[in-house]
Amino acid sequence: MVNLSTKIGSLTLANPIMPASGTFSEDLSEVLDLHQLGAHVTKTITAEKRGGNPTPRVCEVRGSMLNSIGIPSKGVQHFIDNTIPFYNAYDVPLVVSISANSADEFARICEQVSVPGVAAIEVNISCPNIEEDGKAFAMRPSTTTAVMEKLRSASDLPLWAKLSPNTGETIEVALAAEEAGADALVVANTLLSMAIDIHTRKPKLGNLMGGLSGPSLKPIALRMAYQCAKSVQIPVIGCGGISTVEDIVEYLIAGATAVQVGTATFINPNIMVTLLGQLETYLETRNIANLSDLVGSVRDEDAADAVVFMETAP
Amino acid sequence: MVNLSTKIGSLTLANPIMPASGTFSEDLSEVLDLHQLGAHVTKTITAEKRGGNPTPRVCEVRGSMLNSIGIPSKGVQHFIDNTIPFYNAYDVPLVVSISANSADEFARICEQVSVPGVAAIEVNISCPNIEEDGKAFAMRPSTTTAVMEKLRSASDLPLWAKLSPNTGETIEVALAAEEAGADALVVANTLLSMAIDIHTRKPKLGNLMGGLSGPSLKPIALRMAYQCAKSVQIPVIGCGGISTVEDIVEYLIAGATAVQVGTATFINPNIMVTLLGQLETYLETRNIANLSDLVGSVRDEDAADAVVFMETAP
Amino acid sequence: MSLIQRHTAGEVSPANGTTHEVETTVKSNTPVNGEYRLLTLDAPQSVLDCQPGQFFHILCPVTTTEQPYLRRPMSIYGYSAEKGELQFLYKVTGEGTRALATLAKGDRLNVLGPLGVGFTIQDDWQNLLLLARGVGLATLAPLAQEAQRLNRKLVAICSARNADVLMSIDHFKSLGAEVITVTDADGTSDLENLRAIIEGRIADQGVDAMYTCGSNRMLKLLQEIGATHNIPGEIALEQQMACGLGMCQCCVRSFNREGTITQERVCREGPVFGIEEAMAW
Amino acid sequence: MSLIQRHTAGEVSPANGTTHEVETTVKSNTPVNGEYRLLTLDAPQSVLDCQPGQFFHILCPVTTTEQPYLRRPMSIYGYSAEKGELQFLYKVTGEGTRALATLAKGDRLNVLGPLGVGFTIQDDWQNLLLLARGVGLATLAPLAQEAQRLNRKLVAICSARNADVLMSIDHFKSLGAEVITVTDADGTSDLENLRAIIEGRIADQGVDAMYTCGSNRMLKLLQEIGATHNIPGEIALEQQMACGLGMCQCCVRSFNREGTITQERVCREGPVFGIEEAMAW
Ligand SMILES: Cc1cc2nc3c(=O)[nH]c(=O)nc-3n(C[C@H](O)[C@H](O)[C@H](O)COP(=O)(O)OP(=O)(O)OC[C@H]3O[C@@H](n4cnc5c(N)ncnc54)[C@H](O)[C@@H]3O)c2cc1C
Ligand SMILES: Cc1cc2nc3c(=O)[nH]c(=O)nc-3n(C[C@H](O)[C@H](O)[C@H](O)COP(=O)(O)OP(=O)(O)OC[C@H]3O[C@@H](n4cnc5c(N)ncnc54)[C@H](O)[C@@H]3O)c2cc1C
Ligand SMILES: Cc1cc2nc3c(=O)[nH]c(=O)nc-3n(C[C@H](O)[C@H](O)[C@H](O)COP(=O)(O)O)c2cc1C
Ligand SMILES: Cc1cc2nc3c(=O)[nH]c(=O)nc-3n(C[C@H](O)[C@H](O)[C@H](O)COP(=O)(O)O)c2cc1C
Ligand code: FES
Ligand code: FES
Repeated sequence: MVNLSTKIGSLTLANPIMPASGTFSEDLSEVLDLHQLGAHVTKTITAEKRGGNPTPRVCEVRGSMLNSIGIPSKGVQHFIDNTIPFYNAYDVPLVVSISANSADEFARICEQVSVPGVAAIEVNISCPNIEEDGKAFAMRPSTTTAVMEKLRSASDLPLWAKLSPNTGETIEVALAAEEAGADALVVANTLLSMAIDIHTRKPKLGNLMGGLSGPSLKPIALRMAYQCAKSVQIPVIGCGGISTVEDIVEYLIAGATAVQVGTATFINPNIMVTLLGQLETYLETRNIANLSDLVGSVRDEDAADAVVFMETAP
Repeated sequence: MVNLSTKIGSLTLANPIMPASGTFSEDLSEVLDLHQLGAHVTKTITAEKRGGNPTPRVCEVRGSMLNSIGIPSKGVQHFIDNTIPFYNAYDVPLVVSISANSADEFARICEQVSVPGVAAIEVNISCPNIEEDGKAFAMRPSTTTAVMEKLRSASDLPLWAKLSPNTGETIEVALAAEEAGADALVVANTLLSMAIDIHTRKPKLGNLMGGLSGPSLKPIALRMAYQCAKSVQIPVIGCGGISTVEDIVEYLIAGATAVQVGTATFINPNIMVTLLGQLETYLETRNIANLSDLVGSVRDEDAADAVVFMETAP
Repeated sequence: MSLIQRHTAGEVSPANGTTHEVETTVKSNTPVNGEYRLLTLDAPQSVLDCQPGQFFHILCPVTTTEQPYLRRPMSIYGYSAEKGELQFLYKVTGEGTRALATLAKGDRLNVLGPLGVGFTIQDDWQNLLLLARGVGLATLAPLAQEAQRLNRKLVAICSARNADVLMSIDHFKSLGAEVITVTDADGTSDLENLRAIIEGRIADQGVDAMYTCGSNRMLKLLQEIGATHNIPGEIALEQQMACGLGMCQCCVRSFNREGTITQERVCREGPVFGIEEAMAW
Repeated sequence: MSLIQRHTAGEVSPANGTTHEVETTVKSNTPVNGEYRLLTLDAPQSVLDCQPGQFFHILCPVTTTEQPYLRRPMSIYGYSAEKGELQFLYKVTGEGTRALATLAKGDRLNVLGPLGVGFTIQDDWQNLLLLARGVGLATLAPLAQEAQRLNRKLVAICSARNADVLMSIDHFKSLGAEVITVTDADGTSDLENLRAIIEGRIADQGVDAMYTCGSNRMLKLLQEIGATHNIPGEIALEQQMACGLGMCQCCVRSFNREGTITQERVCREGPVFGIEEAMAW
C-alpha cells in the first residue's frame, strides 16, 4: 500500500490529482466518480453575471487546443446557492476559483466565497487588470503583490495563486505571490496564442486570440513549475498538458506536490481516475512508499548554477 | 505564373521561404538545392570561439523538440574566411545571425560581419545580457533599445531583430526594436522549456532547460507575429513551428512578409523546397497573382478592439 | 411562449447517467457516395440506450498524416441494442473525418456517449414531417426508426445537390416513412417549392410536428410555417465542441426564450432545441 | 599521433553527395528474438551506395499510441544494390522503435541516408577483429560483408547476456567470418576473458585492426590493447540526434586529438571514429 496523500499547506489531499479550473463541472459526475479526486476545482467565477466571449470559443491546433471562453458566470450568489451544495455532497476538498478586473472587486468576491464548505480559494490572477494597463495581474510582480495583499486580508482560507505563462518574470511573480501571503501556487494557466482559418482568413476564435492548453503546453509549464519550486517555500501545484502518468511523475519530480489535469479530460473523460490508478501502480512497482518521496527529487546538481542564466535558450 | 517575390525593406527575396538560424548549414546542400531558397540564414555566431552546452543538447517532447545547443562558435574570422565564401557561390541573399553577451561586444561583431557578400544581419537578441541581470536583451523594451541603438550605429546593413517568445512584452519590445532602427523583426526564437527523464530523474537536457521549437510553438509564435505586424511598420518575418504550406499561408495572412522554417527541416530535409512548390500551387489555384496580396489579409475587423485587452486568455 | 416543454439548464440530466467512454470495434466503414461514409460499430450495451437526436463524441484515430486532437461530435445514425450496433453517417471534411475514413473492420474506436438531449415525439403528435439536407440526414434518420416504433406517420423531405448524393432514401422507406426528394439539379429544392410542399402537407394530411437540422434557411422556413400554423418543431444544431459533456462552455448558441436572449450549451441543453427559440446565425 | 588518417571537420563530404530523403516500402519486419527486430526495406538505388558503419535517419510512423517526432538514427545492417534492399536490426526500446515495430509488409517508410562516415579497411589490413555486443552487432555486421568483398580475414567476437539473445552468428559465418561467442550466462564475457582471447589472437594469427561499437568498457579494453600492440582500431559511437546531417550541432562528443580536446559531430565526422581518439564517457 502506497501513501498517495499530499499536503498543500494546511490542507491534506487524499491524492495529488485534481481537475484544472474550467475543464471540470458537476456534469463530469455522469461519467466519473467524483469521490476519487484529490480535490474539486471549480470554473472561475466573477461577482457579476457575465456572458462570455463570442463563438467559436475553441479550436484545435496540432496536438493541442486553444480556448477563449471568457469566464461566463452566473454570478457569485448562484454559485453559493447551487454549486457549493452540489460538491459538499462529496467528502473531497472544494477549491473555488475566482477572478475580477480590479483588486478591490477581487477582494470582495474572495470574501463572498469564504464560506463553509470551501476548502481553498484559487485566485485566477491571469485576468486583465483594468485599473492598470489591461495586463493581467500575474504578468508583473508589482501587480501580483498589490492584488494578493488585498486578497490575503479578505479571507482566512488558503489562497492558491494561479500564475500565467505569458509573463517573462515567472520567478519574480512567484516570489511576489508568496511574499504577499499565497499558500500555494498553481502553475500554470494557458498561454496566449492564435490560429487563423486560411479559407475564410478569419481568426479561428471569435475572440481573435486564446489560450493554448494540452500537450504543447507541458514543457513550458513544467519549466515554470520547476522554477517556482526552486524559488518559493510554499507548495507548487503543477498544471499544463498532463495526459499520462509519466507527465504527472515528471511534475512531481520537478517539485510539484500535486497536479491539475485540464484538457486531457476533454479527450478522455475518465482520465483522472485512470491516472490515479496508474500512479499508484507506478509507485508500488518502484517501491516508493510515499508520494512525497518523489516530490522535488530532480537530480539537477550537475547543472544547478546554469539555471540563473537560462532565461532563454538560444 | 504567380509572383512569389517579397520585400524585406530594401531587400527583395525571390520567394518568402528561408531557413531559421541554427537549423541550417552548408551541409544541407547535400540534400537540397540551396539556390531555391529565398535567403540563407546562418547559425548564430559570436566573436569569440565557444564550445557550446553539455550534451544531451536535444530531446523530444510530444510532437516537438527542445534544444540547448548554446551557440558553439568557431569565431568570427573562421566564419568570414569559410562560411561567407561558401554561400557567395549562390545567388541568394546571405543573412548572418550574430549574438553577444554585452551591447558593446554585440556592436563589435556586427561591424565585423558587415562585409561584402552579406545582405542582412539577423541580431539574435534572445541571448542573456550579462551586464544587466542575465535576462536576454529581447525580454524588455529598455534593453532592446539599448542594444539595438548600438547595433544600428555599427552597421549600414539591414538589421533583423530576432524576438523572444519568453517576454511578456512582445509589442513593447517590437516597438522598441523598430524605434531603435531595426529593418525587420524575426518572430520568434524558441520558448524556454524543460523535460525530465523520469527514470534517471535527470533533466533531459545537459543544460537543464532549453528552447521549445516545432509545431507546439506555432500558435504562440503566430500570435506574436500577428501582434507585431499590427504594431510596427517594418516587415515581420514569421518563424515557429512551420511544417506545412497551410502554416506558411497562416503566417502570411497574419501579416508576415516572409517565413523561416526551422525544426521541420530536421524531420524532412527537403521541406523548404517542397513547401515552395506547394505555396506556388496554392496561389495559382486560388488565382492569387502576388504573394503580397496574401500578406496581412487577416479578417479581424469583428474582433479588432478586443486585441488590446487580450493580454491573457482565461 | 415555448410550444414544447424543454429542459432548462438547472434540471438537465441527459442520458440518465448512461454516458460512458467505451472502446468499440469497427464492423464496417463503407463509402455511401463520393463524400459520405457509413461507419458501423460493435458497441457495448452500456451505450446503446439512445434517443434519436443524441450524439457521440468520437476519438478519431491518429495516423502519420492525420493527427486530430479533440473528439469529433457525430449524431447517432443508427443504434440497435439487439445487434449491439451503433452507426454513424459522416461526411469526410477535415482531419478528423479523414482519419475516421481510414478505419477498417476490426479496428478499435473510442466513443463517448450517448450525449445531449434528443428529439421529442409527444403523445399526441401523429403526423410528423422532417426536412433534411446533406449530413442532416444522419441526424434525422433515427427519428424514422422511433416514429415507426411509436406507430406515427412520417414524411421525410430529402434535399440534395443532385440525385447521386441523395442518401438514405431506402433507409427511410424501409422504416415506413413516405419520402419526397428534391434536388438543386432538378430545380425542386428552392425554398418556395419546399414551402409549397409543406403547406400542401399541412392542408392535406395535417402536420403535428416538424423536425430539421443545421441550415439557417430551413430554420427560417420552418419558423415561419410553424408560427403561421401553430405547429411545433425541433431543430438539431451544431457548434464547435471540446468536452461534449457540458463542462467547458465552448459550444453555446443564443436562444430567444420568451423575449430574453439566453446562451445554452449545444452539447448539454441540446443539440436539439425548439424551432421557435432557435436563432438564425 | 593519429594512427588512422581521418576526415577533419573542414574537409568532410560524407556520402559523396549521395544523401537522399526517400520513401521505401517494407518487405518484412520480423522479430529476431524477444527484443530485436529485423526490418527489410525495398529501397531506391539512390540510397544504396553505402559504406559499413554509415547510418540512416528514419522517420518512424505515427500511430494512436506512439507519436515519435524526431527521426531515429539506425546503423545499416545490410544493403544490397542488386536486390534494391536495405536492412536494419533494431532493439525495441521506446516510442520510435515501438512505432517501427508496427510496420507491416507493404507499408511505406521515409528514410534519410546514407549518412556519416563509415569504417575504414586500409589496404594492408589483412586480419580484422571485431568485438560486438547487443545492438552493436547491427552496426558491425556490414563490416563482415565488406571484409569478404575485399578478401580479408575477420574474426567476430560476439557477446551477449545469454545464448538466446546472441544474434547474427549465422550471418557472420555465412560471410566467411570466424565467430567466437561469449555470454554472461557462461561467465565468458568478462573483460579479462575478452582481453585473453584478443591477446591470444594477436599472438597467434596477428591482428591488423580492431573494430567495436558503443560500450565504454570495450572502448577502454581496445584502447589499452591497441596502445600496447600498436594496433589501430575504430569505434562507432552514438549520440542524441536531431538533424543527422551536421546542421544542428546537437550530436557532439569530445575527442582527444593529439592532446587537444575537440568536439566533433557524431552524425557528420562520425559515427565512426578512431579508437585512440575516442574518449570514455
Ligand atoms: C451534435 C453534432 C452532430 C453532428 N453529427 C454529424 C454527423 O452525423 N455526420 C457528420 O458528417 N457530421 C456531423 N457533425 C459535424 C461534424 O462534427 C464535423 O463535420 C466534424 O467534426 C468535422 O471534423 P473534421 O476534423 O473532419 O473537420 P475539420 O474542419 O478539420 O474540423 C476542425 C475542428 O472543427 C470542428 N468542426 C468542424 N465542423 C464542425 C461542425 N459542423 N460542427 C461542430 N464542430 C465542427 C471539428 O470538430 C474540429 O474540432 C455533427 C456536429 C455536431 C455538433
Ligand atoms: C549512429 C547511430 C546508429 C544506431 N544504430 C542502431 C541500430 O542499428 N539498432 C538499434 O537498435 N539502435 C541503434 N541506435 C540507437 C537508436 O537510435 C535508438 O535506440 C533509438 O533512437 C531509440 O528510439 P526510441 O524512440 O525507441 O527510444 P526513446 O528512448 O524513446 O528515444 C527518445 C529519444 O532519444 C533518442 N535516443 C534514444 N536512445 C538513443 C541512442 N542510443 N542513441 C542516440 N539517440 C538515442 C531517440 O532517437 C529519441 O530522440 C543507433 C544510434 C545512433 C546514434
Ligand atoms: C476550456 C478551458 C477553460 C478554462 N477556464 C479556466 C478558468 O476559468 N480559470 C482558470 O484559472 N483556468 C482556466 N483554464 C485553464 C486550465 O485550468 C489550465 O490551467 C490549462 O488548461 C492548462 O492545463 P491543461 O493543459 O491540462 O489543460 C481553462 C482551460 C480550458 C481548456
Ligand atoms: C537546434 C536548434 C538550434 C537553434 N539555434 C539558433 C541560433 O543559433 N540562433 C537563433 O536565433 N535561433 C536558433 N534557433 C531557433 C530557430 O531559429 C527558430 O527560431 C525556432 O526553432 C523556431 O522555429 P521552428 O519551430 O520552425 O524550429 C535554433 C533552433 C533549434 C531547433
Ligand atoms: S462542448 Fe464543452 S460544454 Fe459543450
Ligand atoms: S544531429 Fe544535427 S549535427 Fe548531428
